[in-house]
Amino acid sequence: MSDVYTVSAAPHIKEKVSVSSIMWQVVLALLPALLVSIYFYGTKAFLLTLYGAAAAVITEAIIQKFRGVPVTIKDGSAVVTGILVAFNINAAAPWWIPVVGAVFAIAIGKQIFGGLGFNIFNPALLGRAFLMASWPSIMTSGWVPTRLGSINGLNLGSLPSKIPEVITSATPLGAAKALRDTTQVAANMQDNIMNQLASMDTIQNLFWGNIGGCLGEISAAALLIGAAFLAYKHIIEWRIPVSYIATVFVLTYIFGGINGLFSASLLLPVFHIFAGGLILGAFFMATDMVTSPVTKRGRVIFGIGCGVLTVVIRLVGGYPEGVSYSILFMNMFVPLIDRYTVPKPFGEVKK
Amino acid sequence: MIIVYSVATLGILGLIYGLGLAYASRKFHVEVDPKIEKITEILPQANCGACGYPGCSAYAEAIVNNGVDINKCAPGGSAVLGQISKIMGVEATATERKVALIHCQSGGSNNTFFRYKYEGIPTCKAAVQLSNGPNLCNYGCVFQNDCLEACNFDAIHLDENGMRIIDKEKCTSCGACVKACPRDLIELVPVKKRVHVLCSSQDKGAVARPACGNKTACIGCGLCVKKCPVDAITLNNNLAVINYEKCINCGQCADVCPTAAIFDPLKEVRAKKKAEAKAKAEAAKKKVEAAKQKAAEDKE
Amino acid sequence: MKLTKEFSKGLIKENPVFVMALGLCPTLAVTTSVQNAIGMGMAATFVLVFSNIFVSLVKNFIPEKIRIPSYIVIIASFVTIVDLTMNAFLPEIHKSLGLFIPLIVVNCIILGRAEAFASKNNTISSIFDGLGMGLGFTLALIVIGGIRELLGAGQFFGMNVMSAGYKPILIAILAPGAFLVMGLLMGLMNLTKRK
Amino acid sequence: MELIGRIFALAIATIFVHNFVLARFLGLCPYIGVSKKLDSALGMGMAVIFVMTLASTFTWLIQTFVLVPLGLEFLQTIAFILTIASLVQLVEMVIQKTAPALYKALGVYLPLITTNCAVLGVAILNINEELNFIGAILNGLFAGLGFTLVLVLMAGIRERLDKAEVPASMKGMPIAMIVAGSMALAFLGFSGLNI
Amino acid sequence: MKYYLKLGFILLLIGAIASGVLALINSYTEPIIENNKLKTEEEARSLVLPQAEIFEKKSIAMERAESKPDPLKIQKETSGSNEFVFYIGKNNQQEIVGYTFVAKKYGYSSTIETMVGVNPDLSVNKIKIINQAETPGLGANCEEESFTSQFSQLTKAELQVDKDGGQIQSLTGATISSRAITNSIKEGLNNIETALNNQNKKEVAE
Amino acid sequence: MGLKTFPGGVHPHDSKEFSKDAAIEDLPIPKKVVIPLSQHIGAPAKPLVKVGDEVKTGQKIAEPGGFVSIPMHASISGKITKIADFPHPTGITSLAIEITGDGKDDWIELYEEDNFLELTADEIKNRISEAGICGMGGAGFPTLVKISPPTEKPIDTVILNGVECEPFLTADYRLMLEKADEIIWGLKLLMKTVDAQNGIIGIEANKPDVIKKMKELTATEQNIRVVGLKLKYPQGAEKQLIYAATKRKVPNKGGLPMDVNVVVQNVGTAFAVYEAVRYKKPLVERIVTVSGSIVKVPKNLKTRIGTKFEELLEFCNGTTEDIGKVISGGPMMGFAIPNLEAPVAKGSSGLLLFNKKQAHRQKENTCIRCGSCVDVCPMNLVPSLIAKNVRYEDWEMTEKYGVMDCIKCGSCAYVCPSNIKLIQWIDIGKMKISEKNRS
Ligand SMILES: Cc1cc2nc3c(=O)[nH]c(=O)nc-3n(C[C@H](O)[C@H](O)[C@H](O)COP(=O)(O)O)c2cc1C
Ligand SMILES: Cc1cc2nc3c(=O)[nH]c(=O)nc-3n(C[C@H](O)[C@H](O)[C@H](O)COP(=O)(O)O)c2cc1C
Ligand SMILES: Cc1cc2nc3c(=O)[nH]c(=O)nc-3n(C[C@H](O)[C@H](O)[C@H](O)COP(=O)(O)O)c2cc1C
Ligand SMILES: Cc1cc2nc3c(=O)[nH]c(=O)nc-3n(C[C@H](O)[C@H](O)[C@H](O)CO)c2cc1C
Ligand code: SF4
Ligand code: SF4
Ligand code: SF4
Ligand code: SF4
Ligand code: FES
Repeated sequence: MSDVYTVSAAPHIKEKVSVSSIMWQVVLALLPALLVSIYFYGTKAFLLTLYGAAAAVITEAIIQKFRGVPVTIKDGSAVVTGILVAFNINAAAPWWIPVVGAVFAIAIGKQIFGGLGFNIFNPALLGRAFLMASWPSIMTSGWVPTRLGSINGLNLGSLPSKIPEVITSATPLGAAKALRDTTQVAANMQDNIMNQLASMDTIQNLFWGNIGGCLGEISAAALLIGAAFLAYKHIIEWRIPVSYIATVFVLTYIFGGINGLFSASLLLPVFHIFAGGLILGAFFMATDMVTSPVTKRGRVIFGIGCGVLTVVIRLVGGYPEGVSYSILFMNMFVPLIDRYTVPKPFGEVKK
Repeated sequence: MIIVYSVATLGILGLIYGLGLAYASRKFHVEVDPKIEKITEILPQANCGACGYPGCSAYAEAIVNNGVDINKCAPGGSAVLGQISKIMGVEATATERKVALIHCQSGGSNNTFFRYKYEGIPTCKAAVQLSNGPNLCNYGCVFQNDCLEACNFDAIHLDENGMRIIDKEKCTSCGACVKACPRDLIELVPVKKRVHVLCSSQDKGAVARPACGNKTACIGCGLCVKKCPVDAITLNNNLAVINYEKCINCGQCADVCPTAAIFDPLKEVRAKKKAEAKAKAEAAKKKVEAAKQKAAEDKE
Repeated sequence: MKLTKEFSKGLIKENPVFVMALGLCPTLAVTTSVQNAIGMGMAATFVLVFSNIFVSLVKNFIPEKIRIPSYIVIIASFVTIVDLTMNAFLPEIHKSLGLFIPLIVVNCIILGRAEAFASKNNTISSIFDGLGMGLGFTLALIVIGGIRELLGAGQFFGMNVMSAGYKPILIAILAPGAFLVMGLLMGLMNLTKRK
Repeated sequence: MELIGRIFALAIATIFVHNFVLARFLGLCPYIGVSKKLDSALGMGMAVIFVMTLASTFTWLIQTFVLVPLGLEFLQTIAFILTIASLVQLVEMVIQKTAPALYKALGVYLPLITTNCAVLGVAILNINEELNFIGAILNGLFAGLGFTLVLVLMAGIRERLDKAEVPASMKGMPIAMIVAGSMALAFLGFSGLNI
Repeated sequence: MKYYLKLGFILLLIGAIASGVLALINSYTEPIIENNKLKTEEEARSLVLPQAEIFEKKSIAMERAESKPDPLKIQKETSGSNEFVFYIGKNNQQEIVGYTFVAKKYGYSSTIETMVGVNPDLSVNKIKIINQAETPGLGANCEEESFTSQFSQLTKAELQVDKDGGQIQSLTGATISSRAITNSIKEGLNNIETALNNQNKKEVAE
Repeated sequence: MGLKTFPGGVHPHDSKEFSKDAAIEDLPIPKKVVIPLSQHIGAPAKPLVKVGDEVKTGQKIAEPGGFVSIPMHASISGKITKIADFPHPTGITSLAIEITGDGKDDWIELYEEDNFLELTADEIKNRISEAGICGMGGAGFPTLVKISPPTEKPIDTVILNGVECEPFLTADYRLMLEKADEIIWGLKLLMKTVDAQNGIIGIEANKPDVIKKMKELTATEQNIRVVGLKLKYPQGAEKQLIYAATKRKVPNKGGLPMDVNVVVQNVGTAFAVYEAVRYKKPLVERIVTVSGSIVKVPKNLKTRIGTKFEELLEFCNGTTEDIGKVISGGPMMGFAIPNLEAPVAKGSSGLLLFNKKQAHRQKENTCIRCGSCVDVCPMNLVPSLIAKNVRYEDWEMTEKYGVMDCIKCGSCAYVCPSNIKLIQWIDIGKMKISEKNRS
């Protein structure tokens, strides 16, 4: 046996990439966001993330044992899912929230479909949607101010009159949403607050992360560093994030103003891009390869679809934020998109 | 008053619909296969879609035209199943039952000689593509278990040596494994025939014998051909082939095969039977003799 | 002997919900609580039994061609009867079952049994068949409803049974939870069956 | 302009917010049964759209011009189901004769639709929600569209799952339920949508 | 042809029998159902305005109905949009002891109907949710006493949920439903006010 | 110098440093050769000799077995000792003629044409046909057939493929460096046979010296261009090369270069054409690269067709480590073979030896749908979905996703992070589909 050679099919050389190297690099790319979160929210942020990741890994191991398939927790994909579940929850959440979310994400979101590569829906987001539906009040209220004391990123001092609680205790997007309802915010205040939201001040806070919100989403800067790293490593591809963000930009510019079409300043779309989970979603979750299209055209369609839905939900939906639902919703279309965007083979003759 | 109205309304509705449909069914009548119609009628008309077809008539059509399984109607249950099988299955039961048989006794890592170490996708089809397969024998089983995967009835198992064993009870002789095996090792044989050539090598003996890790290659010596009392064996391309229509399960070929390529599971049974028969015969003989003696004695 | 068989087959072996996956809409829609489940189950059982009786009685007078429409009329009549009586005497349950009472008409289980069983068997066995199927249906509804109510509201039959600190998994009584609980239950059934 | 806005709002509401399958639990049997293949799902979807629109139209007319004037609302169920059943059968026969190609693509699904609660459901809902004639027709159309949307998505997903290592006990119906639950979760994103 | 006539006839017969039976049953149940309905309404009315013995129905045409028709429906022009119905509650002595009306507004996933009892000074006496299909566990909790009791004795101005700066504590996780109820009551009070003013004016004019 | 290229592709390390600077050496005449009758695409050749016959070097020993076929010639002089199944460099066994040499290397009469560039197209074709030339770039398509297109598809451009994009291989490189003039003459001859106005020599950017030299030599030629190509695999694949050099796209679904008025020939083929036309010398030898990090002295060897691989390795002093894998051809498309007994064929460009570690292939994981394979596929296919449909035996979808268009370049499998053996799956798919289409 020892002097028989190996025979395998071509190619006989292989690029040095593997699933686990990809996944651990994603974990690495998520670290800056985690650090910012720890800076603003304290060790609780770290603990919640740790619980999420640990619960994901343990669940994966248990289910794989039970199914009698190889245990693949070392490949890091469960860690990514666990971290992202935790990144999607409020810093005020009790410890069991990330745990339950991660367990659901791995068990129902991933393993039940056969494990890595077979799931249809983004497990982390399914976990979040599950938490949202089960404990909406924990998930959507009681935002914690950062250590610098900001929740909505607004410079409240610069606003003239007394501001209703819907604005003061809300995240930036929550405030933007409340603005659209005259029963909640007096009409004479709308413009004023809107201008404040779309000001450089607020946007700076959004960029650095001095806002209330889910653990992982607060700092656009930290997320962009991670995203740049992934892009450089060719782990994520530009199509989904770019088409996603561009769509949000265009649509919020057109429809985002409260006084009708095109009534917004150019800063409002920028506000919408940095606020909420858009950066996290566009670069880290919409790009989840398992649940996004494999074709290039398909990725653009996917990104645009996510963008449209995000804006619809933000502007007229029942929630302030629509990133997670829009990605989940587009996940359903992926099989169809894949099917109808098969690229033309090189040299395909036009009919 | 309400009663009058309601009776009238529903009656009129019923009449209109009934007449309309009756008229339409004449006007738009389309011929269909009577078999389909019959099965459609047997089916419960719940049109629930549980069978995976768009409605009862579609399922009936699929049964008749595409030979789909007849056990898919959930609401109908076993009663309907029986009735359909009466319509469809007359010919299915008539033939002799067959089971799959693998004509190779090698094909596990313990009893195989290797040409090379195979690293690739675990399918036989792919393995035979690479330099004639990882095992030294060009005709033998490459043990990547395509047949096992193909069997929908869980009829093929691996034994402790990694050899494929076919469960005669479970095998439905669907032939899926026959199609799956790229080495053409599998054949459907009548379940009553028990003596088989368990080798498919068409190499000459000098090549075949050393290549077989189980040392049971057919070397094409032809002894079995000569021995067979009913001329059921022929040599094709250095390989003995049994014609099962002629074979009488006598096992004489297996006795003469120098490499044990022919396998006779009945050997022991037969030996036992023979011994018994012999014992019986002897007993009988003794009896006769005793009787004779007695008679003789009596005479005396 | 035969009758008990007709009766018991619907409970487990040919359970219309778990095994045959029929009549899914009411199964999922009304099982937010055990109470609703029982109401729905009873209503369906009533219709099932009586339509089975009538179909088996009139089966010989009805020509082949209009078999289905006739059965539908019979079933629809019983459904309406249930609808009216429940509305009159059990207005609360009637309200929470809402739309799904008239929809019993199109529940595949009922037409299916009428066609597959009652139209071919005598009245007595038809009654037992209907009872069995109906109770099987009810049983399944109760199981699902029980789980959903327990998880989603921390209650069973309207009574609090979970400890005070329990934060109900709301999703269990929402639409997605219905599907998920149903899917997991079916998977569990398969798992126990193959073991 | 305002009318268009309201029609649009109705469309969004019926297709996404109160999706017939995922939020109202109507038409689950075909949703699970006919979603194994994309082609069949498309055919079924088209047929459902067609029938739902037609059924909405006719049942609304019957309710408004026959049942209500005569005070026969209690005959609603029976009259509607008869109407739908006959309508479907009629359409089926007409298509089969006049357009065999269309029949192959669409018509074969028609019988399945009679026992689809979504059709009777939309007919009754039109009345319960006091929609006017145009509203009823549109509601039927949009409900059908919503049904088709989720049916086709489901079929796409299940075709992909056919080629996945789903655990054996979850294969088939159970995993379809899980997918349905996940889809319903995703559709929750539209809840509270208000245009 | 004759065959088909026979078919039609049999179908007619079945239909006729069925409908006959149904009509019979209906004639029996209908009054009960009707009665039930009235009774529940009546009960609700007395519940929110226990002082009153008799209720007098009033309906006034509103110039511009404030309550937006349910945006998600293309509905028949039903009453309610252009007409405001309320009841005047009187005691044995024919004194006006208050008013009741049904407030309606679209909440999170359904139109929530609230029976409101109003004191003569136009503050809320008591409310009862009579119809809603909000999310169980969230909006559906609005039926609970702990929520509805908050409304007692509030005046129009005080009707506002906490998130909007008012004093009504909204249901956890269901601000939308809470807000809808609160605002619908407020609108109703407005309507009653206008209605009474009109009446007064009319009376003065007479 | 604007480098041209094609969409997609991968960047494996080119590993040419091992044998790049080794000048072509003659391998000693072997004692025994085994000449497979099927060294090309098309019908196998039919033997003209019997066991026991004496043959001279260059003597025709087998004639074409059909229209798409070529004759075979003895590559050494000696005696025919066997006509039987022998190992073939693609790993299978196939019918071959064994010649046991007499050590004399006794050639048939050669010939020298001085004005070979003046010959008529028909005469050139005739000599190419007689010499048994098939493509030496890998696929081994009979050259005569390529240069005899139907009249409705005139050829205006002949492209010489000097890309050699496979890592490790340097045979074409050395040939171009050492025999540049001859190759250009070969190109001219080829252009003449098809009456093409343009000649292009495509060379990858990692061979700057060759590009420079070729440019110098063709400086005065109006109609011959040297095109520098970006370093990217599979730059040398026919369709990709044509696109890079001319922006023409060969139609898929069985389209041929002649559909876009092009013929592509390997530089080795051009050299063989030159020798065949000028000297009437049959194709009995070729350059083979012997390389790999464990080969003691990697070399480029001029080798007689039919020489067993073990002799080549022996000439390179063997290996420094245990051999783990033997590859006939390049690492991306070559065949791993179970032993060193296979002979050099007309298309064998290399012999690579890997140690055990290099030989090992990771086990497959599940596809994570990362899309890397889609991004690199030069044919714009979706390899992951093709493989998946093959795995689950959905032949209809397999075909719909375009398996038959795959050129088996291996780029997809090279990049797959899950180690999916995409090519192997695709191969099965191709097999099944062609089976289906045949029946
Ligand atoms: C499944 C689901 C059902 C919901 N049902 C209701 C509801 O019935 N009533 C309501 O006001 N909000 C409902 N919501 C909306 C959210 O809870 C929303 O965040 C809330 O109304 C506003 O948050 P708050 O009350 O904590 O400020 C629902 C949300 C989800 C996910
Ligand atoms: C049936 C068939 C016919 C071909 N005919 C021609 C031809 O007429 N002209 C030509 O230039 N190449 C022809 N080819 C050759 C191919 O275009 C190509 O050169 C050959 O398959 C090897 O290419 P490769 O090494 O890139 O794989 C033909 C190939 C096949 C399979
Ligand atoms: C992926 C791939 C890579 C190839 N690389 C080369 C190459 O580097 N050099 C080459 O001469 N031929 C290469 N070929 C073969 C060419 O496609 C083509 O067959 C050849 O250039 C035609 O010339 P020939 O008939 O003279 O061999 C490659 C083919 C494929 C499919
Ligand atoms: C770029 C990238 C993004 C990812 N995003 C997610 C994500 O949003 N949610 C998640 O559960 N897993 C994510 N993963 C991890 C992994 O893909 C996930 O476990 C699979 O979806 C499970 O099949 C991501 C992985 C990569 C490489
Ligand atoms: S595949 Fe069919 S023939 Fe083969 S063993 Fe299984 S049941 Fe028997
Ligand atoms: S398919 Fe054939 S070669 Fe493969 S394991 Fe089965 S018997 Fe052996
Ligand atoms: S699919 Fe074929 S052509 Fe595309 S990269 Fe893979 S091997 Fe190359
Ligand atoms: S490169 Fe591999 S893992 Fe990525 S999509 Fe292709 S086959 Fe799947
Ligand atoms: S029960 Fe609704 S479609 Fe079957």
